[in-house]
Amino acid sequence: MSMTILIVMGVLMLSGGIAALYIKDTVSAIVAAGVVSLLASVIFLIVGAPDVAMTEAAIGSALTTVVFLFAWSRIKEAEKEKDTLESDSAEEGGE
Amino acid sequence: MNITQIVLILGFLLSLIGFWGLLTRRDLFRMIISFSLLDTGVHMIMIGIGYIKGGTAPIFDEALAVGEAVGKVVDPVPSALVLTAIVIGLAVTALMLSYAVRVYTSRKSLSIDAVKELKW
Amino acid sequence: MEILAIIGAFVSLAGSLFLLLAAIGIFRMPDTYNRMQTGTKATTLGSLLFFVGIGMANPSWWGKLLALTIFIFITNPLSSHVLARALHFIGKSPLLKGSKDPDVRDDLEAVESLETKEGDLV
Amino acid sequence: MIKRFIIVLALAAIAVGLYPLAWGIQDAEILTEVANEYVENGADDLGAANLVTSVVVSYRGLDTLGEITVLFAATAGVTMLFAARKPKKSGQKGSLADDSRRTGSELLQTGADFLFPILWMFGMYIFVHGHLTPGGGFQGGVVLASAVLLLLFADSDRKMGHTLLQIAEALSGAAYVAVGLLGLWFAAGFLDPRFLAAGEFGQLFSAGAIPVIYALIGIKVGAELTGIVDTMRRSAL
Amino acid sequence: MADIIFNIAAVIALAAFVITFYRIIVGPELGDRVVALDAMTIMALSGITFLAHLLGRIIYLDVALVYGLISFLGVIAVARYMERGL
Repeated sequence: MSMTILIVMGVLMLSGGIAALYIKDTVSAIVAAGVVSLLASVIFLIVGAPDVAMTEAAIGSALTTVVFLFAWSRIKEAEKEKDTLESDSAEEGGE
Repeated sequence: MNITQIVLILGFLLSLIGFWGLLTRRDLFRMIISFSLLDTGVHMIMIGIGYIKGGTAPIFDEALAVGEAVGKVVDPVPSALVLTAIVIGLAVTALMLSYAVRVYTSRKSLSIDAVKELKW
Repeated sequence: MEILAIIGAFVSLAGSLFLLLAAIGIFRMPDTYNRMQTGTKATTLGSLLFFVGIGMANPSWWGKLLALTIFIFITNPLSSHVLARALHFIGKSPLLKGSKDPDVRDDLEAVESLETKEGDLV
Repeated sequence: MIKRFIIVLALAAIAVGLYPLAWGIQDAEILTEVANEYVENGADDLGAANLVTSVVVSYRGLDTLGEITVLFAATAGVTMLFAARKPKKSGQKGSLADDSRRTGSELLQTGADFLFPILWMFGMYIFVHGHLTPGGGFQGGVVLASAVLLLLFADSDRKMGHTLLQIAEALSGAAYVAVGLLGLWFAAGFLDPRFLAAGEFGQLFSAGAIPVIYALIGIKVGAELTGIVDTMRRSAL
Repeated sequence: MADIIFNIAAVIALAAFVITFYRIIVGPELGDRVVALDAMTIMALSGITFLAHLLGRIIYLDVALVYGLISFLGVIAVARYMERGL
């Protein structure tokens, strides 16, 4: 039974990892990377490492997402500021 | 197929996905996401090495008495190493993200091609 | 004790069926609001039944399972509320554009003619 | 295109190199020598029920000290990178950060106020029970940081006192080293927790100084992660 | 007997997990993905409690406790980002 759960979680984890690289929207990619951490924490639990599973669940799945989102919204703010000030640097910003 | 083998293969494949993203993406944010995937893969390899056949968590309670632990519990040393590595991974990710934000404010672009000074 | 475990197993089975219903709802529902309501309510009930089943099979685990249930009952509605508010603010309409129901179509036209401002509904 | 080909080639080389590592392996039947020593004697030696805690706090305590140093360095780096530009005042031209952030709903604010003490208490529970159940300083610190984070989500104008965070971080770090030195003085070596009585196995007050050390680590990690997150939140570029 | 029914329940919950994961991959917008993430965390909590029952260790429930309290922060973070409040 635990072998079945392990294999299914692993396949989902790999497809989530590939999706995190190929989804166009960056925030969606961040969410997909969070799902990879969720599945990894279940795998850590199956192989008998509950401490690691707890850390991965708390840090990988929640706090990393939050840190990514803070940085991304700082970039969005900088982009908006650039637009409002109408600076001449017409390079493409961000994604 | 056994559990060690599956976990090791999963870790290797996830590391390869992370490497692939790190080498092919040009966007700094995608590179950081790939780095965190690579991180998770390496952690999984380290945990997989410490697994023992039929092993359970190395924590003593009603279900696991002190005297009969040998041969039943997994290796506690990789768990301890990965535990600290995950926390360091978060701090390093935050540091990389602040570099990315600084690059954006000075170059107005998130592409790695915008940073030309160190290119040769 | 064995009979309690069997009853618990059936309760868990019912819970997992609710989880499956939630998954099917998320898979098939047409827009984000519908997906959100099925994904939140059905999973809350399903996880509650699952925990009750596990607790019947292992009677000494009640304390932690109760705490877990309380946490889910606090956090799950909170997150879905914040999510629905965010969806409202980015301008998604809860009404379906291509709906066959005449009442829904009338409501949609009424809403579009009203042109509600963003801040009014807060 | 040639670049893409080289990358594929390099990854294939890595995969071929890793293949024999993964394929022929079987589940191990016995532990390695060091781990066997820990499992056999760890509980009697230190009195902690969680062997991972024993390894993190005592057997490999120096690793943990180095890890906390790395964490501190990363926090300092984040703070310096964001502080290189001063955050603009809210009335100033070009500042968007404070004005345009939408504050959280009433329900979220009430929920955050209600959940904050629960999360805080739960974080304390996690790192005080680090030697009995899974969890410990790192996880408890993360829970404390996320409790503060919830308040920051609910109200985007909330200001945080960084002085308090710095004091907590510095004091807990210094106390951690001081407890380590006490181990050097009264027991066998640096970070040896046995200078306090071992107590009864499985009780809260047992395992020598391990709960004390882990609580200090928890406070330090919580303060540092809160500092990172709040720096990234409030700095308007 | 009880174990067989528990295993059936676990397989059904696993199927629900896989179906929800479909929304993460192809969800047309960010909101759909976050909804799927929210549902997946609750299903993962059920899965973790089942694993604790299967492996017979009460201490694994602590993982579920931490996960249940922390995981909704990710959803709230994404929602607050969507309404530009972060």
